Amino acid sequence: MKKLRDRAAELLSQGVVSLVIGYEEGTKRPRPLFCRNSEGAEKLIFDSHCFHNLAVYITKKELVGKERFAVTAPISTLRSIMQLYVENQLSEEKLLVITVDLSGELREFTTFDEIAAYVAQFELKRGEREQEILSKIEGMTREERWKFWMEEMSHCFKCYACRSACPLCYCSKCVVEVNRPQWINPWPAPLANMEWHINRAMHMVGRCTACGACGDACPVGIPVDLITRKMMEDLAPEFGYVPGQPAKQGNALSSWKLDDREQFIR
Amino acid sequence: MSSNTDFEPKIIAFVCNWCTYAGADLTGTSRLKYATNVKIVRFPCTGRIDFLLLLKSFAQGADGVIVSGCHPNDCHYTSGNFHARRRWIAFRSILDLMGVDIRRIQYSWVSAAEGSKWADLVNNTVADIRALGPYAEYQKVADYLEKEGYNEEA
Amino acid sequence: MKIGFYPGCSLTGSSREYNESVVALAKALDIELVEIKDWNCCGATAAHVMNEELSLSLPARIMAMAEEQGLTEVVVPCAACYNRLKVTQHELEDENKRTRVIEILKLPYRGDLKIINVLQMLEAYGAENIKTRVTRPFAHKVACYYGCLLVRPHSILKFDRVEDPQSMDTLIKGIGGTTLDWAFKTECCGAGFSVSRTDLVAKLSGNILKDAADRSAEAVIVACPLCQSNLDMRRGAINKTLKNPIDIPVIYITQAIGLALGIGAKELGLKRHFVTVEL
Amino acid sequence: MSKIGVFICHCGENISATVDVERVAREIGGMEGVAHAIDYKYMCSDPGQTFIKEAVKKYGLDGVVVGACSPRMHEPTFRRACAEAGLNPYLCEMANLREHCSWVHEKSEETTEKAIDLVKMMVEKVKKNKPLDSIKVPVTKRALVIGGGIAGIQASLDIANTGHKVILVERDPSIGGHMSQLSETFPTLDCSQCILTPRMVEVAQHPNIKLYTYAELESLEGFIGNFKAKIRLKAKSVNYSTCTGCGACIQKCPVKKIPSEFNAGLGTRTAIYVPFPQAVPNKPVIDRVNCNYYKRGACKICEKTCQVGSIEWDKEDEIITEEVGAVVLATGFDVKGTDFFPEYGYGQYKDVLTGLQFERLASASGPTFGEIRRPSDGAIPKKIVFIACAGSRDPAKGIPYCSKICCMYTAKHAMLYQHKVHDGESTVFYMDIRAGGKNYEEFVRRAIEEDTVNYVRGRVARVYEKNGKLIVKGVDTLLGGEQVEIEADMVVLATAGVANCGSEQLAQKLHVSYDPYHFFAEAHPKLKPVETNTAGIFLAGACQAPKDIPETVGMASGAAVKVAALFSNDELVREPVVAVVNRLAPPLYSTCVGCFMCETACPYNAIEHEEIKGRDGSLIRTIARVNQGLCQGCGTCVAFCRSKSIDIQGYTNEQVYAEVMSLLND
Repeated sequence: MKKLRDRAAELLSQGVVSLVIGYEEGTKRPRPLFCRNSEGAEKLIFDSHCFHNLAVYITKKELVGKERFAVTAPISTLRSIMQLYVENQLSEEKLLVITVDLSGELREFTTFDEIAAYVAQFELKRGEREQEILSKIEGMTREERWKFWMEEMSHCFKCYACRSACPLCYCSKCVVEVNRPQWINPWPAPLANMEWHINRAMHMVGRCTACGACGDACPVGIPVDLITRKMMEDLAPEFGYVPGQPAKQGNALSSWKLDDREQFIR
Repeated sequence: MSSNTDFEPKIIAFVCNWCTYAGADLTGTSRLKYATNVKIVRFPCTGRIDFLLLLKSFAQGADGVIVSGCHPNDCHYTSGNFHARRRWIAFRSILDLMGVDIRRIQYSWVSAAEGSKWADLVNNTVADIRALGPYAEYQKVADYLEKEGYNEEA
Repeated sequence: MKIGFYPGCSLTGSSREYNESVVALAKALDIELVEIKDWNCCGATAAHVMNEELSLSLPARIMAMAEEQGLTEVVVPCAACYNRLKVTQHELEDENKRTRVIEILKLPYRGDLKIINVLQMLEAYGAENIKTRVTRPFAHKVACYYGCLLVRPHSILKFDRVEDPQSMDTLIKGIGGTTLDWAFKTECCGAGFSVSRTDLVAKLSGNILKDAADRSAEAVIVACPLCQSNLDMRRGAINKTLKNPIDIPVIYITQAIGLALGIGAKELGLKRHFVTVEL
Repeated sequence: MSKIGVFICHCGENISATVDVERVAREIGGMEGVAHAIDYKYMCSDPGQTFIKEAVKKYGLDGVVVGACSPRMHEPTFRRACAEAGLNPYLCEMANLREHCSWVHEKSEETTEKAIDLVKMMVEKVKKNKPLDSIKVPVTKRALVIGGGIAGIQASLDIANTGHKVILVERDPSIGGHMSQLSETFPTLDCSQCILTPRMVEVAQHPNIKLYTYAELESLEGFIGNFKAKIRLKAKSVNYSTCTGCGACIQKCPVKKIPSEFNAGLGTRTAIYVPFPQAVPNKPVIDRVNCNYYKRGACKICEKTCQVGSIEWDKEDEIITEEVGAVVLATGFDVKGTDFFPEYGYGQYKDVLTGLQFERLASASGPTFGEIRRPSDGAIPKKIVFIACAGSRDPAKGIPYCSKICCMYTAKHAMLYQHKVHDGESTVFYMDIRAGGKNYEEFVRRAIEEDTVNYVRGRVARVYEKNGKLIVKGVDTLLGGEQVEIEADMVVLATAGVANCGSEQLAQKLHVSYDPYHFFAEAHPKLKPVETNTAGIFLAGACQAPKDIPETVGMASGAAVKVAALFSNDELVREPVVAVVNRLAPPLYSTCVGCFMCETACPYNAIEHEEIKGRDGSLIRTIARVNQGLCQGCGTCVAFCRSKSIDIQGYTNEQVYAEVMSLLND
């Protein structure tokens, strides 16, 4: 912790970066901290409770400005950073990534290749909550799944917190705001909610890194993160991608293989 | 609910211009008969077909959907159908997770020479959807705003 | 180093010397062979032309037993057994066949066992030890004879070069021997007819021995009990088909290496051959 | 509100027999936005078209829907009629009432209702149609031909003779390709060089052809009519403007044992060399890999020999840029070497040759001056075996296709051998004899009947050497599968024709698709055999698939005609059905966020990076832009774009959405 604070203060005071995005103590759990000077760096913390995905801030131009900045990133954030890089949203010159590894040592990454190599050591596993709900869903009939989601969707009031929390939802104009034509009705209603979430999952194919930020953000507790998570678990092996370790040859949907499955095609 | 025998399913077909649309033209020039339930929407390529259009079809009251294009390696644009195939793999997986009845979307490859395959595809799909009945489940949710009745189980 | 071991019927019957030499060599190279418990016949020679289910179930049972025993890798010295096990494993990648076989066996079968032949075992676990432990360099000019079953079908076995295999040659060179570049490495010895048409065996095996002898080989090296018995036991019949009788011995690769490592001829089973071995 | 005119065609009775056309017109006439709706017996006839033209003017229509046959049939007809009446042709759409309705359904209420729905759908679409202008692309009337074999030579000459400039690029020091290596050609047995060399000279002397030998394509950018080609001129180390081609340097060069490529490895050449005596240009290059000076820094004998001082030791590769409007790929093929065949000895037997090597033995300009002699000991082979289908038609070898030329040249080889070695015995092992072609079958019969070549139908399992002979073990499947063993002096393998080395990389440079065997892929297997999927790039010869000389020449002339047709206009006019990335006022500029996923999805590489810069020149954003010259209008990018920032003209999101919504609104 001390090392992290010292290093952040050093980076800021030496002018290497103009901003360090990290975590500070919050009321219930750590919250994001944006420090622009070495005094602010004193508040920095980094521990296992710091799982809020900070990658969501690094595509916000109004926040990070034009100068170089640093971000302290746990694994989930590192995966998102890799995906953002593949999607041409980040440049190595502008971003300094810092993490604390398992042995408590400070590690700095200046290239995305280094991040990819580091992230590759960590396997993505279902947590207890995910396992519980997903195994419940996996055991349902189709009709039961429809009922389950319809019940869940009836709570959604289209606040789009799931979208705001997702580092990969960086479009300047989201499809729900497109009104010529109005693809998805703007009001909260089960079908429009359902369409929104199906649409969100389709947009995440080959991209979602299963950080869980969307589900975490939902104020009414809809497990929206599990839609993309399950999608990703089902499709990643088939399409040959590893979440957070993206290959440069294109997204799962913008590429194809001659022998892709087609038993469902008559 | 009305019995399935006099239920006439509404089906929309999304087809590519170069293979299936031309194949359906051949069905016509060969005077092969098929059910009137299907209406064709023409696209340059299956690669152009947006998944949201399929969702919209159901929301608007379709009971079934046909998506058809060129056979693998026959695509006029080389790889549009391969992109489409991937998209449908992903789409089916997500719909299935959400509990949408994916049996109501029939994917197919129909070439410009397969006039009779097109007639068979339409007739078979109409029969399949007729057996499944109207997509009331989806309709009920789609009509939510008017009826305000989702949570009151009928 | 610990590795599963499936001897098969030949090694306990007509080819005991192969078994003896494999065991002796493994011991000398610090490889511990764990024999599969309650193993059965692999069904080679007959089953696969008569009944498909039987031909798959017999090897599948052997592999299921090995899996149950917790083995991950099994060495199969007999080329025919090796071939049957590998082919079965390949065939059972088919969902339907696998379900049917499991139904017959009433045993779980995963199909992830690694099946290797003796050459692969020596390459993987013995190469270094052999090099350092040679006490009596094998200074002979020999013809390495691979036969059919060790390399074919290549698409399934994926072992060595199919028309001109090299693995045995490399091992022989490693103990100081010289190998022939000859044309009959993978020609058929007539094993399929070893009982019913001994005249054909004599002719086919004769072709092989003649080419080896013409190119002045001092011995033929093999890694298959059937090849060995045809070339060795049938020598009398073979010689009757040839103008000049041939007296070069036919020995197993394990015996050749064993000799180089200084293992005794008796321990290697060299006394059991029909054609006297003087190397 | 829209003013749409709807015109329902009876098509004689083709539509009206099952569809109540009057009711269709009546009901559609009541639709919102429809200003005029009529039905008529033959809309496509002259009076029918006149109805449309007059209505456009009379009612000031801003959209036209014709309910008739398939748009694949008459869309151009009705669009032209609209254009003649002053309406943008892309505001006209057709509802397919014949092929998709009247012809496939019985006469019934439902059929008429379906027809109404189909017309409604197009009315809703037309409401969202926008006037579009055809895309015009300027054309640079200069062609680039890659490869100087017979395909490239023919294509270059044909294009040049239409009066257009051609740039011909050849990788080797001379043009001529494989054809220059051949001895005689089937089925006439005329000498290959005799018919080829005049063409080579013609290329060199043609005022419209600029020839770059010892050069390779470095990169190609741009699109049809507007390519920019970077060409690497490899350093020849000899100044061609002063070199007289006297050849003195070649005679004095001390490095003499380099296997000659021209002689397929059977002869040797020097380090400073001309590949063959009839080479064009007939001037030497220095092979720097083998030259003593480049290897060890000393020698320079050639420099001392050269009386005009043409040797340029320090010459470096040069990269030049040429602007061209079309490209012809004529990079040819290669043959598998004998080392590809384990069963025939992995290439270790000197007297097992490829067909190409045999051509050199049989050629008067070859290493043996046309005498058939064994490479191992120079003896004349008394028994020779030819194996057709060596590698070809063999899925296990990864070459399942037929190499097409082997049956013919093997017959020719056997014939040439019999003509040269009168007491020789030749045997051909074959799978099938494929002699489709003018006078081809007769030629093979001649080999069998007049020249007594022994044809054995069957494969050869193994070839091995014993006591200086090659033992060929095969089977005669026509005689009950009898085994055949021949003690031969020479074996010639008709090895499979394969894609030329580097063709995969070249295809990737040009964005041309290729098949699993790395042959370049034609745009359509039947109807577009010389086009590629990339507009403006054409194929000639064996780079597309193995083929013989007449076919290659025919294809080269075909490609040349395609180029000439392209060059016959100053501008290229294209359908405006292309994708467009939206542009908005600052500060948004576009809803595109530049993730460039569309870039990998596009089959035509039509997505470019557009940098949006502020007034001070600083980069604000990078967004996608569609190159309208390259875009073919498939719309894959449109369905892929998450923020709906790309749309495709003619099938816009608004149009297709309106269509779908119209179908089920009730």
